[in-house]
Amino acid sequence: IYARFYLSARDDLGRFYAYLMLFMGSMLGIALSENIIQLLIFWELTSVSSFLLISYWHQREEARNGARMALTITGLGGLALLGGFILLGEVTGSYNLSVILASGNMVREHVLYQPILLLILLGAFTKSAQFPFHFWLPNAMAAPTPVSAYLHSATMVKAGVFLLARLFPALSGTAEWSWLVGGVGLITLAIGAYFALFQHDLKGMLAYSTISHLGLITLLFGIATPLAVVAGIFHIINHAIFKASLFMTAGIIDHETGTRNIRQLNGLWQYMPHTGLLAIIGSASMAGVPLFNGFISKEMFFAEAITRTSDLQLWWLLPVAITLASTFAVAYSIRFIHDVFFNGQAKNLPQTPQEPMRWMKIPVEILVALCLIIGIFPLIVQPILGPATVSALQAPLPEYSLALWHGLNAAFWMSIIALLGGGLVYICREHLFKFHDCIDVNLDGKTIYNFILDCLYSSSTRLTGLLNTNSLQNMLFVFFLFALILGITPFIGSDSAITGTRAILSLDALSLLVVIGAITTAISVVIIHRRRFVALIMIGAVGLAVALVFVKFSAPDLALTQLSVEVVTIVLLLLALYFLPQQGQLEIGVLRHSKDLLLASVAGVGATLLTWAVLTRPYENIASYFTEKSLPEGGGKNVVNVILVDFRGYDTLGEITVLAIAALGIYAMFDRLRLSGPTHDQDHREWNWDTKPLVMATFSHLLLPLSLLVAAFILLRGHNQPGGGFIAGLITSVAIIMQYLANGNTWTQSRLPANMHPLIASGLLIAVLTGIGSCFFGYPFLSSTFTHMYWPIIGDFELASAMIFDLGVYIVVVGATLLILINLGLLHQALPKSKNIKDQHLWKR
Amino acid sequence: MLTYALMIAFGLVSIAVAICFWRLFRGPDTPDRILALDTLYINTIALLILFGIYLGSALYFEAALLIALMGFIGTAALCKYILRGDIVE
Amino acid sequence: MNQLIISPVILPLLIGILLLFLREQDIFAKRVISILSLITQLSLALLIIQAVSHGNILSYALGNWPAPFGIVLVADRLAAWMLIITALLSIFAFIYSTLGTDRVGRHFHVLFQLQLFGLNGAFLTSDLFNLFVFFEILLLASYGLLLHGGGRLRTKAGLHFVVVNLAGSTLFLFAVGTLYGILGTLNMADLALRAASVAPENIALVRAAGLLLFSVFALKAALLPLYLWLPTAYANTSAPVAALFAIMTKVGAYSILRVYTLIYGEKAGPAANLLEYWLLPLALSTIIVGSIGLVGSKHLRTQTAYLVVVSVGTLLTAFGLSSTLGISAGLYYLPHTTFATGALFLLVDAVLIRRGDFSDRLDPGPVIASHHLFGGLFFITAMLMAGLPPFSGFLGKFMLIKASLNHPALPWVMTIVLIGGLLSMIALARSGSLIFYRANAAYVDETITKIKVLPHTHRPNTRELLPIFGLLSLCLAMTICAEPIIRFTNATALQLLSPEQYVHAVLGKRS
Amino acid sequence: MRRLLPSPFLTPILAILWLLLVNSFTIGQVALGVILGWAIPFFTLRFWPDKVTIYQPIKLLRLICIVIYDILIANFIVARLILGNPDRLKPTFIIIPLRLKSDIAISLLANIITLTPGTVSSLLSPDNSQLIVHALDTDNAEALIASIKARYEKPLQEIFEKC
Amino acid sequence: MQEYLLSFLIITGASFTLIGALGLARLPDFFMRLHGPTKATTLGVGCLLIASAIYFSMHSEQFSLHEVLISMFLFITAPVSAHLLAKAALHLQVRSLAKVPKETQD
Amino acid sequence: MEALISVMIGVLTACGIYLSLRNRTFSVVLGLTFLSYAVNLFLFVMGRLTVGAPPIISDAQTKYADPLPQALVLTAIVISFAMTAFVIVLSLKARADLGNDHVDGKEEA
Ligand code: NA
Ligand code: NA
Repeated sequence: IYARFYLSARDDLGRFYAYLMLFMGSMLGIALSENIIQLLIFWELTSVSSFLLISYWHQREEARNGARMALTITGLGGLALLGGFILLGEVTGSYNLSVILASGNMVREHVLYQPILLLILLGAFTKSAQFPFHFWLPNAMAAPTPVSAYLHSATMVKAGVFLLARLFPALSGTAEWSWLVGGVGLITLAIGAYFALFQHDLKGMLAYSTISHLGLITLLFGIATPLAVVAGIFHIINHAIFKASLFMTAGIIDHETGTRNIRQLNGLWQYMPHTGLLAIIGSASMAGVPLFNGFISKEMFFAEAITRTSDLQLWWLLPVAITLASTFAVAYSIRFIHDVFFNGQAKNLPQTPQEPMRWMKIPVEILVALCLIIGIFPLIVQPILGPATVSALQAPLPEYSLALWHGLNAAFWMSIIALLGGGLVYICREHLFKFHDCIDVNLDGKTIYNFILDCLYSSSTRLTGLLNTNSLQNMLFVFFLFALILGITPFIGSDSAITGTRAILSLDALSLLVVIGAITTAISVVIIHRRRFVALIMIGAVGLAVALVFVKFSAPDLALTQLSVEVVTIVLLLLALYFLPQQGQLEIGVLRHSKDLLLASVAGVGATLLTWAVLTRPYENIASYFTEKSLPEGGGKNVVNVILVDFRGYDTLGEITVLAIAALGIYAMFDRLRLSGPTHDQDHREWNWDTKPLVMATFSHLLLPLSLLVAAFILLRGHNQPGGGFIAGLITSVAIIMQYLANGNTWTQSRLPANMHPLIASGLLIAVLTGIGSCFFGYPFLSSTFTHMYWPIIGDFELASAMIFDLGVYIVVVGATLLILINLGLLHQALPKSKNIKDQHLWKR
Repeated sequence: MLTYALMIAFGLVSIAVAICFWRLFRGPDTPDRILALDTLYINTIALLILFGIYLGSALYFEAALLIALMGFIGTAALCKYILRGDIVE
Repeated sequence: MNQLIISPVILPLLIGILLLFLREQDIFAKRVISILSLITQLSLALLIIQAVSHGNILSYALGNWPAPFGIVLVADRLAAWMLIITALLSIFAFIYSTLGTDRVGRHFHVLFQLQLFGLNGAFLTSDLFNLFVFFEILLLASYGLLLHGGGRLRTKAGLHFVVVNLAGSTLFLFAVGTLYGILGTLNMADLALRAASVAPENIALVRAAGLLLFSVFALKAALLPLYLWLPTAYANTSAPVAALFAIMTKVGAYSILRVYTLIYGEKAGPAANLLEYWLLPLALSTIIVGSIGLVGSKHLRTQTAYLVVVSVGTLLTAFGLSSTLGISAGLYYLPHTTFATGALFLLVDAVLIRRGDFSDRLDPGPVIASHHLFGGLFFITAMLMAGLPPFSGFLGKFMLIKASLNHPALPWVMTIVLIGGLLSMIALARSGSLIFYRANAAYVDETITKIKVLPHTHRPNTRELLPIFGLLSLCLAMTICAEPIIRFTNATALQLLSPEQYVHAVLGKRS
Repeated sequence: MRRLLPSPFLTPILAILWLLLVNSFTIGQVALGVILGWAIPFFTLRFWPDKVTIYQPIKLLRLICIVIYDILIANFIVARLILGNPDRLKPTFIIIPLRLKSDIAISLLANIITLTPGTVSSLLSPDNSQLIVHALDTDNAEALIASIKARYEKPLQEIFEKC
Repeated sequence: MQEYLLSFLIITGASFTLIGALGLARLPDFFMRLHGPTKATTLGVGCLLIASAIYFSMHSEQFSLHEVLISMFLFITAPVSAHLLAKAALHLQVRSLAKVPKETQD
Repeated sequence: MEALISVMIGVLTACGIYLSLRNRTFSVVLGLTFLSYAVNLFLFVMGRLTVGAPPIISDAQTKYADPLPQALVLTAIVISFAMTAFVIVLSLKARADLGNDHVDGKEEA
């Protein structure tokens, strides 16, 4: 009701009420949860909905900041609570509250007690704005008033102390509990009261007072005597009532005057005496003036504080501290009334105040009435207090007396001292303000929070920048280093020798020569890698040496493949090099070079040792299966080929798909790719005039049918002899590349199918359909079959379905390689024809 | 007899291969290196043939055939690059 | 012979080929075929999950060659789970791409299908080398997709992504080679058998191979310190691709889970528990670094990319506990984080196109069209990502911490996971606040000249909202149906921790 | 005819080469060779810019024999030059004016020059009228030019160019 | 007898291969070096191929003539390679002992 | 012989790693090429070194080299070929988009 009138019409009420409902629902959920996980869920929901409520006026800077601060702090607590609850659940074996509460002793004796306690208290303290997390509450004040009122005085912050109360039987009764809960409560009580006095914002003052009162309640739970618990619960109720009324009053003042600055607000009594009266009663209750409900719980608190500490050495400290805190409480209560409603005339009010609408006051009136009623007839809360306490204590209700008058005991005197002292402090407030301003070193929680967050953001940004320099060199370095470390660790402490027991082959001079040649070439490439063209020539020699190794050690198929791939790769690199700088720049940084060199060397030694270790060990393998089954069941003599198209045809299907994807990806990259090549070579020499050397062109025409014949040969015999679809495909491509080299792009292009995609697709399709074909016969994918057809005259002619698969491979390879090469060639054509030879001459002159 | 001849032949071709490598490193000009690579290809064919006879296996024939083709394409592409930069122009 | 297992692999391949025959202009036909294919894949995944839901493991010998000689596909609970996650994610990512991403470059649809071919193949294979092949397929397709559309930053990020992964592929082969060189087989089940009885002098080699393999998987999964490629790559690609890539890091996580429960699991004899000292600390550090990156991001997309890093860390923390509960928690967390990051990538894209030149910079910008809708969606996604209750993210984290209870690393896991959650929350609250709350109509006036298309003209359309809502509702569904799902993930974890089932299914009598 | 058998000349050659390749002479392989020899020209003929006609096949055979003989000789000559003192060699570039017109003839000449004694054809002028040849060791350039023209160019002209 | 023939062919082939390479090593400028490999190696490889043809014709039930193909390839490609190399060298104006005719400088 | 091959693989690996750590795309491509040589050889020799026993069934032979690594290397060669082609074109695209051939697109002073 109150909210309806407070919020102006332009605000989106639906959203507001949705948030509010969510919030109230969650609070209710917390209160009613019988299961701690359920409780936790509602707990987090209150944090979230409070974030939404506080940030409701998100156009305001302080609303956004306050909301985020609240979410951060309570979120931190929520997560701590999650941890604490899980541990608690583990210790007690149940997430059920009743079980947990019943197993208090078990919890207290468990090794995990301390972490559980710390985590749960962290949750409770952050929620209840206990020191050092108190600062979010005042900053959450930017929210619309009724929300703040409801949220902060009555519910949200109480969730924390509610939790303390709820888990009291399970966790309390230890020294840690007393010191932590009591200590934090005491500090919060004192700090809250002290800061409340110096606030100039009405809501800020109320917020700090709330903090202070929460500290009081926490302290009561920390004292942990049954009566203190009773007092605590009683004060929860009392505080809810008077603080809500005060918040609403403050809201009314804000609404009517347009400001909440205490220094601006003066003498409102003449404009709104009714509201003033309500405020006086609320404040009096807050200050603990007799006849009001706040007095009674405070009285109980004083009493318990004395009882509890009388057996300690520093027994006088606690009562003195709380008396001092109460003094400040009284002082700010007086300030709230006197500075706002009296004390001269209002200055520069944005609006002329008047009594608010009737409906806005009614809720306040009811609350204030409650203050009075409980204050005078405390026993009426018995029906609420009793069961609440029983559930909190999980023990019979202690004897206590709720009465206005307990006689002239110490507690009473403390109340009196506080009241008088408070009056005195208020009178001397001007001096105190000065004093406060002097010592104000801005070390409040908000500053620290902001400092921490700023540090977090900036250091995160810096750290992230530091870690992720977005440098490929670093990424690769880290990767290689990581792999190296991981690869080495298993050998540390391993007592088995690197060299195994297998007999090794003797070395021959030719192999030594070829390998040394390859090694030297490789090292030379590293040394001269900036002279790119020369590096390419040398790479060719390394590739050749690798092919020779394949030949030497019984892998003719591999040698064929290596040779063809080598040449196609070099052609590709040459095509690309044209568009890149011919000469690499010198890379600066001795450190980087030596670091890389060291890593590379260690990795090289590692690879060497690994190879050596494996090669000198005998192993049992599955190879014999392939050599045995290849001919009778795979229908081919070339075991490698039968593996490729049959035993592991699935790999090959994947492999040609990779090739096809590469071609398609490259094709996609060429989209809108524009590059211009140099008009001169690296020595500033013009290019030669001869684009199509005649001799080469002629013989390339001649070689084409020959090469195709060879390709057909390699393709068809692959199943039984070295060869196969892949190599045949590369030969075909190379033959066509030869046409490109000799005759140029345009000429060759016009003689080839314009679109290679259908070719690739057909090849893949053939391969897949060959595989699927077997599915129709009830066999698994890629099952092969072969027949020997004894055709009249022609003779034995073997046809294996796997050979059709190989045909698919062939087509894909041709399609993919050509697609790549053609497009690379077209890259140049896509340019304006400015680097015509004639233009060059013109330009030179 | 044949074995000895093969051994001697392997030795001779090995020296040829070594020379090619030497020229490859030595240069001095780019065409020298290409020539060295081209010669290396041809020497490899020789090696493969010898190896085939040595093992009595015809399985290395295709490799030799392929080198004849591939070595040519490699050399041609490298030369074309020197001449024109854009090798498929 | 039951052809069910092969079908999710072959279908996208066939469709991809079919799409390749179509011309560039047939965009409508391509979309229809693609979406039909995706739906069929989902149905197939559902059929498979139904077929394995009783704990049986299906195997499929390709070419009718028995394991370990031929390649055998295996569908167990884990594989089925990954299939279904992939299918769901890809449907929504694809729908979003039809907003126009699919037509800004060439071959998007083909690459998309082939990406799925790679993914599904990787999840189903039981052969280590075949896994390599499918890794390459999915990587190459992902390179194509990553670069799709072009642009300066995308090219640079793509170059880094490609080169780093190529180095990874090389290492993969080194590891596979070593394993074959010592154990003489490639089938993972057979490897498991042989690794368990490996000769003492070979133990170090087998372990080294396993660790090399781990560094490859860690690279794909973007585990610390190998995550460096991820933020720029994910932040700079197109939204639907980034969303689809939400599953990519999970492939690495999947492989880690598969290989290290099967070959190097508890029962693997001398090679057992290989990752004991590696995975958990690295995963936890990944959470830390990811969270720091999250807080330190200056762009929303980078932030989302760091969320991927954090989620990888969390996921692998769960797997690193190597207990039934831990793996189960991870398996529950996996689809959650996949869907949520997917949704976030799409959402961020939807927001940034409405912010004109402000793009996804974390600066206050104009009030975007449908401000409340997107703000609300962002808020829910943020809650999902930060692990706030009552959503699936919370459940996942809850399960994770619960699983770590009996683990010696409990304090670390708990502290880091919780702080990671807090940092996510702080960072996302800040971003949301900057983008939605601090948005100001004034910015529109100031920068009206800069914004080419007035943001207000962008009305959200179905193809934009459906995927976001779809992915988010999957997360919600995961929350609501948490119980059966957790039952399933528990069963999956149990199945993974008793690898003899897998071995038996693959090798039959031999085991 | 043209459509069914695009290259009556190439088909048998390819078939023979096929038989050489497969290294076996069975009816099946002959059939396969013929099929390939018939099929490949369908694709490759478009790469042949102009039709090659051989007017005097006998002379072609004779030329081949001459060339093979010259190659043998050339090798021994070059071997001697290489093994001798390299400093005594007198390398020269010589320019051969060409009378040949057809591409195939010019190309063959260039190749033959390279294959034979101490000469490497180095450059063809843009209008195909001159061939620059590098000679490893020559005292009399004119004599060398004359011998090349007589020994190779003339037969080539007779074989490939209708006079 | 056949063995002697084979051995002779093999040694000759290998020798010529080596001589070609020696030319590569010993001759003073690029154009001269070009002569060695292009000629000597063709003959060297040619001899080896003939040896191979004889050997495999002897050792299997049928004639082995496919070596002819390699020779054919080489005889076509080696001169073209040499031609292109010379062309490239002229283009680059590499050091030459012979006087380079001005016609090459287009 | 085994030692020789091991050293060869080691040197190729080292060269590959060093080159791939350079800051120009072309060097990186060269490095990756070296790495693929190294790994192909490595994978191949995992079937151990056998001379004169190609895995092609014939009556004259009784022992065969392990054919499986050979088949794997074939697949690996094709895949690395596809990848190399892709990186080569990507480096061109990077050159076009970033304006230089630095791997991070920045030109050092
Ligand atoms: Na083959
Ligand atoms: Na089969």
